Amino acid sequence: MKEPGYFKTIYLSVRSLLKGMKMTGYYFTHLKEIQTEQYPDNRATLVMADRFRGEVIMPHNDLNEHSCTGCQACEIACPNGTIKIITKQEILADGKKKKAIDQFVYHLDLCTMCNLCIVACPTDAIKMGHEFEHSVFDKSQLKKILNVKGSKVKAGVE
Amino acid sequence: MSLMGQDVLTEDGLFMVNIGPQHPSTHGVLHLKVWLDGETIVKIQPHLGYIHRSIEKMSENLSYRNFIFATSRMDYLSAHINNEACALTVEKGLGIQATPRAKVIRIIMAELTRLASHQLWWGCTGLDLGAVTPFFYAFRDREAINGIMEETCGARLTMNYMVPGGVMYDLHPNFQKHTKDVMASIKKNLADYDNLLTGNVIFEMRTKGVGVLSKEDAISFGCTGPTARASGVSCDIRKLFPYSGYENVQFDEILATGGDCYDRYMCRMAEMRQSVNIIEQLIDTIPEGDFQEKTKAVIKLPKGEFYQRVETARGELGVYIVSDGAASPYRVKYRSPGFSNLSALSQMAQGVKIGDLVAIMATIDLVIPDIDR
Amino acid sequence: MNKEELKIAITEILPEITFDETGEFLNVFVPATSLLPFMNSIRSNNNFEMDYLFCLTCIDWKDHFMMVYHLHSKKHRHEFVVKAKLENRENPEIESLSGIWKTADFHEREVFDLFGINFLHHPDLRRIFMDDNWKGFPLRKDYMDENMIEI
Amino acid sequence: MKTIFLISLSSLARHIHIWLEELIGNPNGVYITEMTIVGISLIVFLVVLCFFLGYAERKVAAFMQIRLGPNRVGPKGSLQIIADTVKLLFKEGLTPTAADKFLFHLAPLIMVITAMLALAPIAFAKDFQIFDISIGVLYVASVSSMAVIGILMAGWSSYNKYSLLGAMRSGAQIVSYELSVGLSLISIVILTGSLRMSDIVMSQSDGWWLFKGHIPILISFVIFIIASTAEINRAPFDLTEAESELTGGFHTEYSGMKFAMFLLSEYINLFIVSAIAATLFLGGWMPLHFGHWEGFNHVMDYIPSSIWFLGKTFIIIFIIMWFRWTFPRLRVDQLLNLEWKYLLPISMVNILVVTLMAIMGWHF
Repeated sequence: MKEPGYFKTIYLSVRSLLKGMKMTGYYFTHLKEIQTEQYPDNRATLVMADRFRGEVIMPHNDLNEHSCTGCQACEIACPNGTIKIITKQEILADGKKKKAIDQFVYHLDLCTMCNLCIVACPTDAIKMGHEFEHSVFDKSQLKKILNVKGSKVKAGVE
Repeated sequence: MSLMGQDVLTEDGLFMVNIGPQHPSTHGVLHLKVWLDGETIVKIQPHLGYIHRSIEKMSENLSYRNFIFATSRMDYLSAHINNEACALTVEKGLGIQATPRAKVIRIIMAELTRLASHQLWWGCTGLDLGAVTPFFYAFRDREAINGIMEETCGARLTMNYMVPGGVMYDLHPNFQKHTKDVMASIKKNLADYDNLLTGNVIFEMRTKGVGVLSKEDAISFGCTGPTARASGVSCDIRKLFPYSGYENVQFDEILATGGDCYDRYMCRMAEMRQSVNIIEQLIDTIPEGDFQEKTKAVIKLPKGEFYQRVETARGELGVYIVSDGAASPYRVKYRSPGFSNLSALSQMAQGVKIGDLVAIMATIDLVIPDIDR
Repeated sequence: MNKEELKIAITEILPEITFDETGEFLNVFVPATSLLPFMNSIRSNNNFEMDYLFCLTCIDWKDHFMMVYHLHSKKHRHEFVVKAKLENRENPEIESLSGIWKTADFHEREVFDLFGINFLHHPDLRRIFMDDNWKGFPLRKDYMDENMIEI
Repeated sequence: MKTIFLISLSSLARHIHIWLEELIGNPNGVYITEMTIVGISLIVFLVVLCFFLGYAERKVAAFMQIRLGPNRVGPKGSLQIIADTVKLLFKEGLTPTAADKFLFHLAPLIMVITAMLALAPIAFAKDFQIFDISIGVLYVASVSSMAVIGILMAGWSSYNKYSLLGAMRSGAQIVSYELSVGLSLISIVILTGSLRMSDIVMSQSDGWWLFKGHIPILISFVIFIIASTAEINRAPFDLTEAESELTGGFHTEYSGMKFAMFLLSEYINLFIVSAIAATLFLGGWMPLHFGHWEGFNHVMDYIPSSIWFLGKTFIIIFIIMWFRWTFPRLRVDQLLNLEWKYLLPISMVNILVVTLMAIMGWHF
C-alpha cells in the first residue's frame, strides 16, 4: 500500500479529527442523551430487579412464623461460612423432642451473594433481599440474626 | 540539586521507574519495574501477586458446587465464562451435559459478557491513550448489558449463574425483549466508537506499528485471545474445541496479521460485532425445556483428571481438576489467559516509549485478578 | 496424529516411556532426568511440532510431585500431556523448559512459588505471587500457616 | 466609531482617574493608587475567571460525555469550584522530604506570576487596557514562554521520577511550539505593521483579519490554536501531565494550595491564549461588521465592546476544551514530529505568502 502524500495526510488527519469533534459536539448539543442517574435522590423511585441479590433475609408472616427447620443445608452450601445455625431441642405437645432453630446467624461481612444457600434451602425459608446499602460504622453490626425473636416454624413445614 | 543527592541512574546508565502497583493505567495492582533510557524502555520486569488470593488453594477445600463462585473473582469481567468453564469441567467429570436450553442460555450469557468486557476494554483503551470521553460512551452500553445481567442473574458483575448441569434459574421473562433492544442500540453505538477512536489519526499514530508480537512469539508465550489472534494465531476455542453448542452457531474467527496494538484493537472491535451476531442468531430460538440437568445434592467426581478450555474475553481459560474421588477437588489449576499474555509484555515493550507501554498494556487487556488469581 | 499413532511415535523417541489413556488426553510419563531432551525433540520434530504449551502445573500427591505439561501442536492439531514424577520431596528438581517455550518462564516461577520445585537453568527463578521472604510453599498439601483458619 | 454607551469600561476608568486626581492631587500618588486598584481588580478578575472556567470545563466535559457534571453545590453545581478551592486551601500541603524546598515552593508562584504578567497588554474593551506597550505581541510571546521555567522547576525539585520526566517533556514541547506560535503571530504583525495591541485591534475596524486575510490568515489561525494548545499543555498535548503515563507529570508531588496554583495558572494561560487569538484574528473588542449592512452593523455596535471581547475569547476557549474532551494524547516523538514536520514548514511558507499579500496589498 502506498503511503499517502504530505498534503493528503494532512487532509485525512484533519478530517478524522473533525469527525471525532462532530461526535462529541453532537452529544454536547443533545442533552437528552445524558445517562446520569441521580442516585441518592432517586431512592424513592429506584426499583431493583426482582432477582437482585443484596443480602440474605428470612421472611416472616403476620403470625411471626418462618419456614426454617434448621436443617443446615444452607450452612453446608455456603462456601464462605457465612451462615451459622444454632439449634435447640423443642418439646412438642405430644412430648416428643424436635430440633428447631434457636438462632440463624448471618455474617453479612463474609457473604459474597452467591445465592447457593437460597438454592440449597428445601423449604424456601430464606431469600435474597433488595437492600444494598450495607455500610455501617462497626463491623460487628454486620453479624445479623435473621429469625425474629419468639418466631416459630410455620405449621406443616418439615 | 534534587534527585542528585544520590545516584539515580543504574550502573548501565539507565533510569529505573516503578510503574505501579498504584498507577492509573496498570488497571489494578500490577507493578512494572521499567528501565528507561530517556523515554525509551530498555527492560521491563513485571512484579505480580499484589492481589493473589489463592483461589486454587481455596478451591481444594470447597465442594464441586461451591468452588465455582470464587472464579467470578478471577477475571471479573468474564465472570460468566469463568463460571461456565468450571461448570463444564464438573459436567465433564460427571459425564453429563447441560440441557439444550441451558446450553443456549450459556452461549448468550457468555457473549453478553464478552461484549460488556470488550466495551469496558474499549473505554479503558481510550482512557489510557488520553481520551477520557470514550470511557463514558463505553459505560453507557455496558450499563445496559449489566442491567440484563442483574435482571436474570441477580448480580451485575459476579453473577454466579452457572451450576453443574445448567444454569441456576430460568431466564427472566423480559430477557429476550431487553436483549434485543440492547443489541439494536449497541449496533448503532458501534459507529460512535469508530468515529471517536478507530479512525482518529492520533489514535492510529499511537497504535499502528507499536508493540508488535510475532506469530511465533505469540505461540511460544502462550498468548491467546485477541492478543494472539491479532498476530495471526488461530486460537479461538469456540472454533477449535467447541463447547456448549458453539458448533451450531455461525460466526467468524477474527484474525489479523500485524500483531501490533492497532490490530489487537481491530480484532476486539470485530469480535464485538461477532458477539452481537451470535446473540441475534440465538435470541429468538432458545429451546424450551429444563434449564438445569438433575444432579445429586453432593457431587463427587470419579478419580481422574479433567481439563476444560473456554474462550473468555481475554483468551483461553483452562480449568484443570484433579479428583481423588472425594467431594471436593484434589487440585485445581486455572490456566488464566492474562498470565500468559502478560508474560509477552516485556517482549512487546522492548525499545518503545513510555506512552507506547501504556498502549500495549491497554490492548492486551490486562485484568490483574485474572493474572494473580 | 491420533492417540495410537502418537504412542508409537513417542515410543520411538524414548523407549522407556509409559502411557495412561484413561483421561481425555494421552498421558505420557517421562522420567524427570530425560525430560529436557524429550521435550526438545517433540518441539523440533516435524512429526510433532508441539509448539504450544498451554498449561504447566504440578500436583502434590503427598509422597511425590507430578509435573504436568499440556502440549498442543498448532500445525498438526494434536495434543497430549507429559508428566514427570519427582520423588524427592525435600529438594525436588527438574530441568526448566523456558528455553523451549517462553511461556514456561512465568508458569515455572508460579510452580516454584507455590510448590517449591527447583527448576534448573531457569533464567529468573524468583517467587512470583508470594512475598520474597515467604516461608513454605502454599499449594503443598502439608503446608500450614498460623493465618489459616478452618471454616 | 461612535461611543454609544455612557457606562462603558473605558468611561468608568476615566471617571475613576478624574475622581482620584481630585482626591489626591499628586500625580505619583494617583498613579500608585491606580496601579493598586488595577492589581487587586486583576486578581479578583482572574480568580472569578478561573472559577468560571473550571465550572465551564467540567460542564463541557460532562455534556460531551453524556453526564450531568457538577450539580450538588449551589444552583446547577455552580459553586462546586468554590467548594473545591476551600477544600484545597485546607488540605495539607505535602513536601517530599528529599525535595529542594526552595524551588519546590517557588515553582507554583512562578507559574502563576508569569501567567498573570501576560495579561498586561490585552485590550479587554475599547480603550480599556492595563498597559498599552508598544511591543505588545512580542511581550506576550516572551512572557508566556517563561511558564516552562516554572514547570521545569517543579519537576526538577519534586524528587520524583515521574515529575522529572514530565518536566523534560515540557521543555522540549514548549521550545518547539514557541516557533509556530511566534510565526503565526508575526503574520498578523506583518499585515498590521505594528506590535502594539491597540493598533492591531484598530486595524480590524473594517473587518477581522480572519475574514479579510484570506486563506493564509486562516491557516495561521489554525496553527496558532494548535500550537498554543500545545504551549499551555492542554490535551491532546498534555504530555507533561499525561496522567495515564506519568500519573501527574510535573505536579505529581504537589497538593493543597500549591496544586491549586498550577490549576489557576493553567486556566489563566488558557484565557490568555484565547484572548490573544481573539485580539489578533477576531478583532478583539471590535463588533462584527458586514460591508454595507448599515442596520446590522448598527445593532452590533449596541453590544458593549467588553462583551464582544469576552465572547470571542470564550468561543476559542470552548474550542480548545472541545479538543481536550475528544482526542487521545499524542506520544512525545509524534508531538515533535507534528511541529517540525507539519506546523513549522507550513507556517514558514505561510509567512512568505502573508508578506507578499502585505506588500501587494491584496487584503481588504
